[in-house]
Amino acid sequence: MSFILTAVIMFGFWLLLSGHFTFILLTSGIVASLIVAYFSHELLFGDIDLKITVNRIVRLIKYMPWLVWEIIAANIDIVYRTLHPSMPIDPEMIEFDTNLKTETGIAILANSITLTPGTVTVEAKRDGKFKVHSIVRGVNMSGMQAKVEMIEGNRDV
Amino acid sequence: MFDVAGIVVALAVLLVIYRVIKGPRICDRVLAVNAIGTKTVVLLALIGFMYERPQFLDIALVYALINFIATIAFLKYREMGRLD
Amino acid sequence: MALDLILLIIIVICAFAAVQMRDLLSAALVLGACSLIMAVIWTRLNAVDVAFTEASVGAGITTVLMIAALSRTRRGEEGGEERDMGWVHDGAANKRFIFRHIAMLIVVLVTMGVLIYGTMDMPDFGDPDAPAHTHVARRYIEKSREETGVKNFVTAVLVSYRGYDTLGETTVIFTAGIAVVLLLRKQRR
Amino acid sequence: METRAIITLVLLGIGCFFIVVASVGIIRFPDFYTRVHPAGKTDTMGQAAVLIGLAVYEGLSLVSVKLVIIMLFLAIANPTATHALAKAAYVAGLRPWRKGEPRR
Repeated sequence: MSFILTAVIMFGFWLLLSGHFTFILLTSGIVASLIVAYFSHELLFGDIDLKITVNRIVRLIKYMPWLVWEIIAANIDIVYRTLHPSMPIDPEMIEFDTNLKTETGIAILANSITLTPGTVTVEAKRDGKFKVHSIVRGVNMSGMQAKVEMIEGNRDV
Repeated sequence: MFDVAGIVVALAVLLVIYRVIKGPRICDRVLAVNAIGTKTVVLLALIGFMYERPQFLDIALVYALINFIATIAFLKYREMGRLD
Repeated sequence: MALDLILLIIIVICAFAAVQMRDLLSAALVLGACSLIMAVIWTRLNAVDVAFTEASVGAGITTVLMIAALSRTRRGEEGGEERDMGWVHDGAANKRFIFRHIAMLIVVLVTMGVLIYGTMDMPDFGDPDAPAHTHVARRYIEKSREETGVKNFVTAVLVSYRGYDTLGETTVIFTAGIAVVLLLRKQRR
Repeated sequence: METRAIITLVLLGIGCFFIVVASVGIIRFPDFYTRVHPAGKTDTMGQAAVLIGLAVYEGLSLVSVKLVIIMLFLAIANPTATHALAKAAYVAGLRPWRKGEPRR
């Protein structure tokens, strides 16, 4: 399963990069993507359950608009703090726990934290412990945490 | 339009070079080199459009990958003390 | 034009900083940044293949190789402190120091003069009547598309007209790579 | 000027502004952890704006798809790289800067 999926993705990428659709190039593309998929399909996917993954991707897409909005807010915040003459920053380290189980969930939360206002992930452990560097004191993370936990969907799957 | 944007991005690279040279720590330098890599990708895309030859994007794509790999290789060295 | 100027300034600053740095790891990183910018300049000159090579070899592999080499040796430069100071409280030594630097300056200036004198006979940049452009270049430009089927004629020259040359170069590089791998593997045991 | 060119112009302007501010932030902020903030966020935003601007200029084609893929890759790789850097610095024992300390 993961083998076929990897091969399809690789071939799509080949088509994207080449832009030529002659017979010989398409054939070599198929051969190359099959070889790559044979060697690396375990790296890219491992064992996956297609239904859960599709569910997660749908929820991830629903999460995106909110994330984009937060990114814009974060950048306006950074621009303000950078260009203000006296530089209003007061950094601190925060530690907190989450209930995230999967690596993907942890990676999404870590990147989201880095991209949203005032915070950068410093350490994200596999058991869901996070260390975050915040540029101002007293940032609340629970809203985003709940959103990412919903994407992962431990309760309803 | 693209020329002006290219010049602005190149000036931004020039600013970051200051941090690469000054440091003071090695992490600051890696951070700055990583930032330069991102700006270079943007610059390459802009140059491709300046010449109206968007095939240059392939190089930009390779750059984005290489930049990431170099940073990760460095971090691996810092964490393990060796690469292999 | 302004873009090229800024890029050149960045290159010079990077190269100077890389030579000046005492910390070798930082110097390797600055060189990586330098070749990133160099590849942008190659792209500006429309030399896409060279830019590709510069990006993957200069910025990617070289940096990783240098870090790998540093991980097996030491990070600092030997005798860094003494060379940094230069001045010692000793009249004769100071005189020798000044003399050595003036001699170096003269050698560098003479070399620069000779090189500039050498460029005076060269045709202008992009001159269509330059010898390099009148001999075979016209044929490459006009015919390479139909003769080889390659879009970019630098690529056509590299991998088609001079294909055996490139094959030889690639063989040399491949052999060197295998030799390096074998050597490193032996050391690990 | 047609609408698409204007959209491109606006996006390029926004992107260049954010890229320059990211550089200023990397220079101005007092220590490594605070410098991670502009490098991780503002740079990502700036490159995304510029590349989307170029994609709008190009219209729907293979080139714009490539631009979007580069943009997505950078948007994932850049925060990851800065996060890995911050972690390396933290593991190496770099102490964060507190308000009132001298710049480092």
